[in-house]
Amino acid sequence: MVKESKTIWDRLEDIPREVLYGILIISFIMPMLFPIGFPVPISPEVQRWYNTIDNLPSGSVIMVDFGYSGGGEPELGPMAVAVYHHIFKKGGIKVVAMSTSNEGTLLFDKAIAEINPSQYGKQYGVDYIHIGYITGTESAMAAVGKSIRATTTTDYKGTPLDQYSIMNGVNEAKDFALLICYTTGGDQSEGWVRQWYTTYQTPYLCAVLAMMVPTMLPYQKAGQIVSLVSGAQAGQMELLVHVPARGIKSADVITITHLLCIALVVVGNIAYFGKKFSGGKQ
Amino acid sequence: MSIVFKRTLPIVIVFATALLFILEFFVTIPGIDFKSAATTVNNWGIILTAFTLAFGAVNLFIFQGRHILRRTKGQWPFSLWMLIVIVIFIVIGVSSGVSSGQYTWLYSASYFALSATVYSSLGFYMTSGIYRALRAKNIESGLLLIVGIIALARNAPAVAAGLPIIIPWEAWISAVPTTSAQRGIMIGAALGALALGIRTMIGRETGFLGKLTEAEKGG
Amino acid sequence: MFVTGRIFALGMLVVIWVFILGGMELAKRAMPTFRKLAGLDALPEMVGRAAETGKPVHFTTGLGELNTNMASQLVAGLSVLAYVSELCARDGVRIVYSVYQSQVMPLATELMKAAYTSAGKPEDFDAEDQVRYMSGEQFAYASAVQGFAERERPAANIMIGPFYAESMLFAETFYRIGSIQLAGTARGYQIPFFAVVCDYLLIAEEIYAAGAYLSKDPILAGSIRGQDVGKLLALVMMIVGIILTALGSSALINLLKM
Amino acid sequence: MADFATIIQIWLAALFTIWIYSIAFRDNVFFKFAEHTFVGAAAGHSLVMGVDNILRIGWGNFIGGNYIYIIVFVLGVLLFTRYHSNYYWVSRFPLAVLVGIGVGLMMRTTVTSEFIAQIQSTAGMKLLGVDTWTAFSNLVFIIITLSVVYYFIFTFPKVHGGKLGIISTIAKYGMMAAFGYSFANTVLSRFNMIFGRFDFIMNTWLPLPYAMIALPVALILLIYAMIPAERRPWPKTQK
Repeated sequence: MVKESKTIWDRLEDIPREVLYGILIISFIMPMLFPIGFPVPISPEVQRWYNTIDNLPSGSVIMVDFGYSGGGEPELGPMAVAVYHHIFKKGGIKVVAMSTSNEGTLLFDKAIAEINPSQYGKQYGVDYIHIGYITGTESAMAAVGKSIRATTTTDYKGTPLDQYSIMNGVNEAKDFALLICYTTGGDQSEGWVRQWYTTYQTPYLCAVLAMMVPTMLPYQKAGQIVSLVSGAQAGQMELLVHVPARGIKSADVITITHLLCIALVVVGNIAYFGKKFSGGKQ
Repeated sequence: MSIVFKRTLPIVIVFATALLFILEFFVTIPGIDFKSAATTVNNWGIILTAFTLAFGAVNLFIFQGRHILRRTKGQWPFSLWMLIVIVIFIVIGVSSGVSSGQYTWLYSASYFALSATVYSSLGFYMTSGIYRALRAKNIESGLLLIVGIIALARNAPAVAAGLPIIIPWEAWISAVPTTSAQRGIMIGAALGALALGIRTMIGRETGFLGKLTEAEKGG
Repeated sequence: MFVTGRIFALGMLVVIWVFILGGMELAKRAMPTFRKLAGLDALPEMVGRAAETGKPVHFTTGLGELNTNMASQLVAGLSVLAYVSELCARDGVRIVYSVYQSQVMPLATELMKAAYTSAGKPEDFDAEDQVRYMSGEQFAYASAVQGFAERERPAANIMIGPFYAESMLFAETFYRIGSIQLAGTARGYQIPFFAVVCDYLLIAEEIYAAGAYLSKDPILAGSIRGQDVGKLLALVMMIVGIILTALGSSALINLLKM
Repeated sequence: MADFATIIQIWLAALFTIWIYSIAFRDNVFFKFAEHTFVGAAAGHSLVMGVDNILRIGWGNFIGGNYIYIIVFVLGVLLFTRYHSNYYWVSRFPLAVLVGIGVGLMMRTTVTSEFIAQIQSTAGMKLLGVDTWTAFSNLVFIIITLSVVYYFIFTFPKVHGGKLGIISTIAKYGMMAAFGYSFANTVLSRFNMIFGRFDFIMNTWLPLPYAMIALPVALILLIYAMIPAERRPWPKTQK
């Protein structure tokens, strides 16, 4: 076997993955150690989401699905928190939450601890509530749409729903002015279109992982979703609501690491074409 | 008789249940209360699904239990640990409840951290994938690459702020080619899902029956 | 009697039902002909390359179980496995199938044995070496497959079935070791990774078509025929609707809203 | 200062995070430990949430006077006959109810939300009476949607023959652009998740006492665990 001498292009193409990972880790850590404070432009979908909530008449009731799993918390958690801030700041809106993800109730507790609703004078059971994780995903959505009390008689802590004033006169999909879903699963984001929008025409705001946005776009185009945002846009929501938190903090890191990706694509292609044109074909 | 009972009856149940939900949605027949029937069955389904949530743990007990009994080299201590973790979760979760402080502690210390990390670790592979594989080999991959770079640039908040020209580009890519291609795929997939539903209802898709005996396969 | 706003939908459901059942009935009499699938056409070439280099072919059907809604993707993957096994048996190439679902093992062994038999080389099939149970856990499975890839450096890698987060991992690993790759999945989130990395691609519904075509199962092929008629109907409705909209009429849209 | 239980929780979460990340470099025993913990925790958590639903919803309905729920409990228990080698078929009856609900709920709405609504939205796109740019965008949109639907027609080979092949080419270009967009978005998602973990390590764990010392120790141990046993400087393994 003849040992071929490696050209510079070969070497460039064969950078060990450990080196690539090392560079990636550094580009995550550096902006965290030395924050730059890059600007963040607001995109139209986030603005539309904000306006939808802003235009809700006082006394409206919203259904919120904590449908994300712990894996997606870094992305969707900040969005959920920012939107709660907005709703509580605006006032006069009741928020009933449920979960189609089995981690939802625990993540709800995390979000509420971050929001601290008492700073807005909001109380559990009066202004907001969580009726628990309900199994079955689409079956759960359909069941709750028909009748909450026929599905579950208690909140997530096991206290009967009728002991909470927020639940007075709230029992089915028609009682809700708006549906919000935060999710890491296509079954959830699409399920709500099928089980609530298609059945009851409830206006629907949907926040998903950025990677899920493309498959959800046709629903937005067809008017089945009022606004479709990715959790990665939480920073923009925080800016609109004036409660800067985790979302905005990631802006520097995301910028630097994305620039790294673009650089990697460019270098990778230079190596590829360099090899091709220097006659290094196999 | 036996095959009818074991194989045909479940399919009849599937058909009848599915039909109930379809009828409830589309028609109203005076004198027949589809809605309350469907509501009841729907709520039954939720409880039944709750029972199925135990399958994962039972499967692991059976499968990992085998490793432990056989003392599979390099594996059985891990299998044992896995079963211990399951037991810890069950004991704390059932005895003190899922909204208790103890359970929240357990969840945050293990499952939450682990699942967040496991899924994020794919970001590393993506980086080397981007470096090695995102190549303009032909028109198709070139298109993918150009769109990918524009979207990457737009997703970096500061790049979008400093180079605002890419904001409308990305918006167009998202609203026109991406949405339209996804819509085409969606229409096809909807027909596929409906066809699957129909095959299931008429007993031509029997995966849910589990293992079939030779006689049942012939049926 | 009928709920307003849902009448057209009910009608459509009935029409699709008729298409699918009709397709199945017709397929029992004569199998429909399929269009060329670029991905499938590449298979003989991929196996041929493995024969030249003397390296194995690797096959995986991803995750998912036979008793869930991922079953149809898994079944499609297994149909392709049977076909590739026959190609490999004929060219004297070793094919290794990495198994995730223990319940699939006996089924896959049967399929591959039958393929080797129909190629006239039943003695070449070594079930223990060629049908390998890697693990029933996602990342353990992924790292076992990665380990296999790095040790044996297969000339070709074929991935068809329901893939999850491990898709990128597989595609990147096999790319790095220089395997020529064919990948297909109907799980929308994973298709982009395969599109980026793999040489040949079966996009979404194409894997069902590939499975039905190769298995010659009249139920599956007929079902696809029925769906195709549904797609033609969708195309006609969209084109008519666009023309009517351009002419200022919303007749079709009103009909759809019925 | 956080209480002791919280400190332990943070330490555990931090170590698990580092151990899981180590797989990106090489397989090792710490990763294996963390992974098995993950799988066990997922199964345990899922079971616990199932019990929560059975008690909170099922039992709640039962003692609320809905005695018919006793049937559901029996059916639920019957689901577990799937593990019995002779009576596995009994589990098919409750499973059939579940499958029937799923299929019914899916079919009745999919036909509207993913088929008719999409056709309707495409059919309503204007090519005339709008500005040139919108008309152009709508035209591109319509062409790609139609050609992608066309691309997935399999059993009429004639529609793809000859010059008509161009339609499939357009469809492929459209889909490739869509995949490029999805790919970039996935990068964003995954990087956001990595940021979440790094943020936790750097701003929650490292400020704790001794964490700064523990981090390098943990990393050295990890690197050691990644070296194959026979090549480790210590302990020497016999060949």
